[in-house]
Amino acid sequence: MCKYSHEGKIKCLLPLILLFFIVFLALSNSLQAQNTTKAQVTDTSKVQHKDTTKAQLADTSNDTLKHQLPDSLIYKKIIFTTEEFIRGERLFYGLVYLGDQLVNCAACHNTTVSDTLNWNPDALEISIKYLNKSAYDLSKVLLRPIGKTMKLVHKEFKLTAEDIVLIKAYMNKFETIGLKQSKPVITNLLLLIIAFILFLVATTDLIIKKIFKNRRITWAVITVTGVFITWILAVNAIAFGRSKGYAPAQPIKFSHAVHAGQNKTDCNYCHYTAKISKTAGIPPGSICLNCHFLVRNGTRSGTAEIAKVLGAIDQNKPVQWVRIYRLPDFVFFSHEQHVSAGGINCEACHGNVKEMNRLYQVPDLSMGWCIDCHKARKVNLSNEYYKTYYPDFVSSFKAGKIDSVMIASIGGKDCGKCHY
Amino acid sequence: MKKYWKDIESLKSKKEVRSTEKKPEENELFALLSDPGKILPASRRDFLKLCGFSIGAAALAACQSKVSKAVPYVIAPVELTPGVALYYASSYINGNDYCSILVKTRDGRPIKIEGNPDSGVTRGGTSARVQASVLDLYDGGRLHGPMKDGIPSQWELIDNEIIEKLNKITEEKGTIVLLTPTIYSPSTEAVISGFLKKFNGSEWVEYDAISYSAMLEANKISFGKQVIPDYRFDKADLVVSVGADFLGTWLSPIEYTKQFSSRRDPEHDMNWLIQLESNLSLTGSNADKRIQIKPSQETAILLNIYKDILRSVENRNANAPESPVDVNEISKKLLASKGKSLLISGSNSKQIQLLVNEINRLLGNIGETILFNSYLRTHKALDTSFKTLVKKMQKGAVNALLVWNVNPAYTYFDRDAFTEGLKKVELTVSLSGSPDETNSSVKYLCPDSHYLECWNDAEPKKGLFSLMQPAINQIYDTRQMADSLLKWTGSTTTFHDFMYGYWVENLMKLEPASHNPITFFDSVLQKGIFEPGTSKTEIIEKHLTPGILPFNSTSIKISKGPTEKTLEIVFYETVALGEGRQANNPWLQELPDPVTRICWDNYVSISPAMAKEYDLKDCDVLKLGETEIPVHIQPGQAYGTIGIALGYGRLKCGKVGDRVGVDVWRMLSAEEGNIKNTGKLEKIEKTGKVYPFAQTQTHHSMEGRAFVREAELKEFRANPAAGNEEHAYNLEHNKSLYKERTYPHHHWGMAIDLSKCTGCGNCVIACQAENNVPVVGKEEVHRVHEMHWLRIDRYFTGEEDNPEVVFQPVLCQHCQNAPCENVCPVAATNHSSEGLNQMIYNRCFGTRYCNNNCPYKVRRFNWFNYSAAGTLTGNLRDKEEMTGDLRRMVLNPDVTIRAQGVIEKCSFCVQRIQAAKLKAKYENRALYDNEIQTACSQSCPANAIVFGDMNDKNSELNRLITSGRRYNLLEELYTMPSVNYLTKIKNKIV
Amino acid sequence: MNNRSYISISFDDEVPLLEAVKKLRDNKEKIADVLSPFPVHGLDEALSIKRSRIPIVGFIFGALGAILAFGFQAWVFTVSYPLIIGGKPFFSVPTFVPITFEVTVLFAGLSMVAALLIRSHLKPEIKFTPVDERITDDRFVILVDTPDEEINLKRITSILTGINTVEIR
Amino acid sequence: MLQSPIRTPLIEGSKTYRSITSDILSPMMNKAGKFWYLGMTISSLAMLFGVFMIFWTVWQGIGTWGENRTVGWAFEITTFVWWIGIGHAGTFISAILLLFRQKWRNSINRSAEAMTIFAVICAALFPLIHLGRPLLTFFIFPYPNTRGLWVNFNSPLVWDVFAISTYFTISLVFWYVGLIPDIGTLRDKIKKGLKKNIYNFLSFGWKGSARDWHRHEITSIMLAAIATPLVLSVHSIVSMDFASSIVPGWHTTIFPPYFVAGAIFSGFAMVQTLLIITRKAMGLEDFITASHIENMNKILIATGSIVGLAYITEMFMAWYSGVEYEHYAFMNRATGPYWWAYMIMIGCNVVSSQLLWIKKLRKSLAFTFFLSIVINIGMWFERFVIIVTSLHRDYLTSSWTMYKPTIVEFGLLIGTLGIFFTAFLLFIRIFPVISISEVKSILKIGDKHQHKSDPGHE
Repeated sequence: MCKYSHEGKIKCLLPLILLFFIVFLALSNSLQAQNTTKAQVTDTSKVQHKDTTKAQLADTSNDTLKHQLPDSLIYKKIIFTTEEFIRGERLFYGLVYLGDQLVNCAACHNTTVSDTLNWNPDALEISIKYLNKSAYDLSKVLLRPIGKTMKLVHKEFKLTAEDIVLIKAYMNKFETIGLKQSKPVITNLLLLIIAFILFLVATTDLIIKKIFKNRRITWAVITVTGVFITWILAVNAIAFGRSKGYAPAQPIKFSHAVHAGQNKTDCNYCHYTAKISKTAGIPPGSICLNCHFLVRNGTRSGTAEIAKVLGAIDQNKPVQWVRIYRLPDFVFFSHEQHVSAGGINCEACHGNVKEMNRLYQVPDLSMGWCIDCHKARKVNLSNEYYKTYYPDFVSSFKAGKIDSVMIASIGGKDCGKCHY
Repeated sequence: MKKYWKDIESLKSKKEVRSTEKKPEENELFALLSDPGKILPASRRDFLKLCGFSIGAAALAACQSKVSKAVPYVIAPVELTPGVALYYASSYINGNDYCSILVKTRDGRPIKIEGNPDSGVTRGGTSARVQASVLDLYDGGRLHGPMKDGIPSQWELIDNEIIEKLNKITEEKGTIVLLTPTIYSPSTEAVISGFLKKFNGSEWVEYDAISYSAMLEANKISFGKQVIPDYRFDKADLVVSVGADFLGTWLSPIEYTKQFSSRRDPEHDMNWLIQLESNLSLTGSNADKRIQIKPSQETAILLNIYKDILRSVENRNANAPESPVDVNEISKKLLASKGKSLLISGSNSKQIQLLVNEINRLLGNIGETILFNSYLRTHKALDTSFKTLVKKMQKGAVNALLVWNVNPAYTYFDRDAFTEGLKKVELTVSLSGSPDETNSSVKYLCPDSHYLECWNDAEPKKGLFSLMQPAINQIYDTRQMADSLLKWTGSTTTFHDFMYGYWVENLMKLEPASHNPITFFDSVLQKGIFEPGTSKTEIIEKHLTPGILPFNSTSIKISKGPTEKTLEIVFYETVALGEGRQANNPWLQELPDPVTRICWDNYVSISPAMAKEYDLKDCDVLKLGETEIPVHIQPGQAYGTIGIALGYGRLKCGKVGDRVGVDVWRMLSAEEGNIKNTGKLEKIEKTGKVYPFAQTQTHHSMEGRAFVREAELKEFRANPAAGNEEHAYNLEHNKSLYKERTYPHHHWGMAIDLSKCTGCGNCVIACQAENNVPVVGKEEVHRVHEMHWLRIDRYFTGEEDNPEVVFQPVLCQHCQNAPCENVCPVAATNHSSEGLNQMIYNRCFGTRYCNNNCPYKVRRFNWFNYSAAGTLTGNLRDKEEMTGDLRRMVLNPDVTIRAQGVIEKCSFCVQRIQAAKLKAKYENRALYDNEIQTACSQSCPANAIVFGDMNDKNSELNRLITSGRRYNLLEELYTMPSVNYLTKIKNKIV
Repeated sequence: MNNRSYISISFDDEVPLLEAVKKLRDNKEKIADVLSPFPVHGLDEALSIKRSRIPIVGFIFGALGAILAFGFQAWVFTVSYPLIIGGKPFFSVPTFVPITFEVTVLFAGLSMVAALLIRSHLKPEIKFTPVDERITDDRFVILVDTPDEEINLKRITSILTGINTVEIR
Repeated sequence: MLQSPIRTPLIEGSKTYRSITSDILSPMMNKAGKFWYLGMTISSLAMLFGVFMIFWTVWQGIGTWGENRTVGWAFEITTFVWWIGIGHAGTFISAILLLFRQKWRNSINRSAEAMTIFAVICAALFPLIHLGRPLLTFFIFPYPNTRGLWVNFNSPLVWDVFAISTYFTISLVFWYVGLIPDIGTLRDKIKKGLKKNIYNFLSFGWKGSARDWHRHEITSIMLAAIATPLVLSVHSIVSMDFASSIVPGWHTTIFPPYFVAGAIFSGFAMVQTLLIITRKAMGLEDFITASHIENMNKILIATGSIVGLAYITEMFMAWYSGVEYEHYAFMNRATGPYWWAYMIMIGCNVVSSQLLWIKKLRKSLAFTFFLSIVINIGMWFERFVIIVTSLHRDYLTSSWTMYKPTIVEFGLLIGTLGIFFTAFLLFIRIFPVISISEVKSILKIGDKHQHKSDPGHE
């Protein structure tokens, strides 16, 4: 029998509150899927930019003066006080009231890494672009915009030359630090640790200390945390080394939704080796040029992103895409086999790419995923090859004894079909 | 560094470094292939970038969660599809070795050499050296660019200096000498003659380290032509070879193996081979009858044969000393197959070769088995001309010496004279592509490109042409020799253009049907060969009258038989290394010698009887003159002789080959101007040291077990299952408790004809190249850790002093009742529905139980981290640097690199099976017979290995496995292998 | 634990213990428990303890283990992922025997121990107060269930006269 | 059940229950002596050496061992089987002798069981580290995974995993169930402090109630009943690693009984080694008497003779089968390059154990101690002979080769000996080496107050 004192009640409630907290966190956490992916994205962009920055930063300090236009001394300014820096920052974030308008650069030009596709160039991209240019060049874009979209957005800014110099001075910061992570996330690890501590406390209490007189609560805590720990461990163990949903930021904001969806470009137009080679291939710059030789303006990104492609071709530097679909090298996978011989649609594995602005990995690419498909997919028995080597299947199919033959029945589950 | 194939990021960093020196031609690298006229300057880094482009090939990467990049081409080359292999017909030319080949490239990298079946010379066969040559391409030890006085320089600077000096020498009437091996490329010959014309007073000296000059001289006397004739082993019913290892190293072994093995078909046509020799050579081990002789006895033996034959053919008598061996049988047999026999000698003594010619003439073989229509052009050098050159050099009479691809400072017996002379030469230029002993003391290095980077042509036999085309751009800043010569001659054309012109001008007319030079050249390029037929034959008269023949048996000197105690040394080339050109090739170094099964070393072979007499054991170190060399007791070595291999002990060939074995070239000597391959030794001196060998087979007897089943032809003719009686017994008595599985759709299988297999080792290297088999190094082989998936077992039968030899290639037998499968706890090895025993490396965690339970011991365990594919770091065992960036280019991207701690084994080249099946499905058809060729079967020079579908009733494989000769290895275990052996039939009929 | 009171009778040897148990039972005293440092032979009959059903638990779980192990192996080899191994049929009974046996033993053994622990309320506890610290050494104690200590103490003392007790309280 | 009318007492000296308790518990209550610390130092150093060699093996690869293309298993599996064999005596003593009512076992079963557990731990180490990729050991367990793969139930190695883990679990549980009352004693003897708390925790609240004793005894006897076939099955299954293979010299049906006999033989030898030291060092001569040693020696004779018979049978069958490979394999054992190993095996196992027919030797402690070590060496060589000599010359003569162990392999053997003795030395300081309650129950055997019935058997 347990006597309920006031104190006892609080003691009983404490673990319940903690439990509730955990469940809440767990749920909210699982809703914002793919923490791990995010982390990866951030890393990439950081690494990617840092390299280039350092080299170029050195250039700037020496060359800034040379590149400046002589018409205004303001633009030549290279040394700033802390106050001026802060003003630059406030200007960038729209915290300075300029007459009747608020100009918030950060509203469109991300200063943090974002999950969603923002067609506007982010702060980092702009800062890189204007690193070797003077603030005067920047002022041209801000005060006298040319492009259609830009005209619409950069309307009648009342920025002074000093302001622009300060904005640029502030923006140069992104060169060195890169973009911030969007928001700090409580990782599952933290939750796991809390759960584990609770579990331990409850167990020890059950055996040794007996602070909580009501055994049921202790048992409930043990059960719930136990289930939670097992679940987290199992989920993470299964996802270990896999990257389902991986959607890294690409060097060019290329949208499959625009190309394959709206413009209805056939997958095989760009990924032309999918039918003839084991690899589907990333299209070479020359393929992009087929259209973008003429098409130089996009509806969303203006010219910025297309210019990157053209620039890469001009400079003869390949675009370094971040690879998404990746099988370990002990797996032999041939696109030709699946697309040409098997007649499988691209969507079967890659999902509805036509609706993806930012491409992400649809399947988990686990062996079970492969096998499940091999078990469920039918063989095209009209092929001469099968007629020659699988006459038994073909004849019983014709006789109506079987309605289909699955890949697995012709050796699609043999280990050595993929691993050699 | 080692991560090259793992991520493309490392590429990125490389590129950033490069950005300062960007070249506009970067993209045109592959244009080379479409536009043959252009040879582009490109650096090694460009090549590296190219390789990185194809993400498909980069699938060698391990599963790592870090970000990987996919870098496409900027402008995609038209002919190259990432992930699809391209084949280029080309030719392998390395010194005197020739082979017509197909080069398999993946994503711009040559990764495998296959034989070109269309060639009239090698007919689809290759040798281990040819197979391994692709690895030489990725040898980081090759010269990286032009050098002057050992300091890297620029082509333009060096060209100018050389041209200036050459002109000056010519003006001052000096002597310029071009020193090369035998050149049988017609275009190169034309370039050289242009060079000689341009620089008046220059000379061209050809020098072959392994000399056949006595033969050339003798043929000049006998037949009026200083050539090596076209030997036709396929036409000879009887081959008598006196010390000529024609299946292994003599003249043109690939061609001869093809010819010879075509006559080792007991069902149809079986020839007879008698070998008289001292060392147990590859040919000797395949002989039907092998007689051990000392080299000094050759003359006496041949004279006796001559005497017998002369008596019966021309009814004349000749003087002959007493024969050391009974030759009556040989003479009788030779006489019985007049016109269908062939007598050859491996000696480099003019009088012996004259004698051989005379006997062949008497037998009526000239024009039958010895032809001159398409004589062999790969050996043309005379020893005397080199000797003269050395003398001139010593006198200081040579002003400029241009050396290409010969290494007299290592291979010439009197190398001190050569190096001494070299110091007196004003201008010394080496055009060899790899560092060697000669070009280390040369002023200018103008490195030649690897043959896979070159344009060239060849005429290995008169009237049989072939082309060589680059399969990759220059990895290093090298330039091919002919281009250098053209440049120095003052020509502005490239060698490719020159060659094209030469072909259009001189060779197109041989093909009357062709009129358009471009289509003519392209069609030849596509096939790789141009064999316009032998319509314009030149017939050597069969019967020269005795009076005219400058041969007189009485003029033959018989050297006094050395005293019994004097030992005779026989120097020979090994099948793998030859004269040592490819000594820096780890594949070849690790290829066990077919007969001794030793790799990574040379040694003194002595007979067991002698070993007993001198109280020697295996691995004891002897002192011969100044060199110390270990002993290997070799059954079959003639008593009183010792054999030592040449081509070892190099000092400046690179990290792999340096100081491997002992250099014995100095022990050679010359006689009548011709370099003898024999020597004498007064006594054997023991040092008391012991030197362990890396030997892959240490037990040489079959212990009465029927691994290799043999029969004599006579028995076979009476009973096709002769020697194979057990097979029927086993078929009847082997029963399973379970219902036997069937493989009704495909059932892959193989047949290996032991009658044909010569044991040359080509398949071992072909397999190694195809399947990314690691190299483990000498110490590891010594610890019985070798990794070859396919090995050739060699057994001795009969007496210890005169054994018979049998070879048996053993690979995974793909048993239907595989013992290995039962015991693997994680099912990492199991059976496919097509009858393959599959090994899944990524599932394997290395209990080695399968290996224990494999009665054939064909499974190989990765004892250490040989391949840098494992998860642990800091434990790489790669002495031969096979995991370096460059060497890894040779890896086949379709085959997984195995990690440390994993079992691996033959897969029946499942990647090829799958590719062929895919192609058939894609083309909506059934497979053709022999469409699927494993690496070992494709290039077998003896056609001993046949692969196919055992269910296909019309296949060649089915014909073989239904023959009475078929049996399975250890069939009494009822493992039901898919590899079938055909009994070895020896022709012992007298 | 419950709050009922007991009379505890201590002995220093098992022989008087057995005699006492017999006498007490003859006198219809309720013996709640007998505590001893080692299993005293004959005590079970003297107390009429029913044979434990632990072996039955073991049998049931053993059978369960056997069925699970065999069924799992058969399912893996015939349904889940049949692999051709050494030319054997997918469903080959001899192969399954060793593991079936081992799992049977494991299930039976563990279940019996679990049953022992549960039935005897044996579990890891940090605080435990024994009736007498010498019970695990050389004391034998009979606990007599009694509603009224005073009266019973006398009665029991009288019953046990002649038997070599150490202490009655 | 027959009982001899006059029994010699199983415990010597005049003991009371109290003195039994204090005698047996004295190591736990007092400070350890010099020799204990010396032994601990030596064995932990050996253990550290072994740990380094394990690290070296895992990091560098199995190539650090002397194994090769032909001999895929050698030293490590030899040592594995040896330890597993040693691990058989404990359960044999507790289970089989319990079923056969050999009361004398009560003095020795505790330490024998502990020895079993430590030996199995040492043994289980080898299959783990002998893997080429030990980090992937989890592949061996049939757990649900995204690959949809299970394990190969055909493989004796999978059987091994099940057998050894079951054996280990059951042995551990059996041992612990037996320990519970004794831990209760310890708990009650220690007055207070952390030590008391720990023992309290470990004692599971044991109170010594008659019902608990009843269930305890039933459970013990039932565990013994299932452990008996288990103990026989484990080494049978280990022997199937060899027997179910195709290697000549391994592929023999005699292996299961032969291995079990060998295991008990070596296990008893190891028990002898340990007990002779323990009784001397801990002054337990009264509990582990000379007659215990003699009894075990009798078992040694019996099992040693069975082993000898097996050797002869093997040879005979090899000849009688007419299979040339078998024939050669056995000839090669006795006369091949490893003839010395075969001779050590015969000498140490068969010849030496026959000396025990002489009563004087059988009763001599010094001789028994010496012999027990000799037998252990002999049994190690038995496994070496079976594994290495069968493998190094199997079917294809071209693959024949020799095996030479390296320092790393010796290090692993030394390391496991270190682990074993470290664990045993800790054990004798932490838990009673003799089952107090069971010894108390047999105190009066040979006394006047003999009890007619046996526990749990009515």
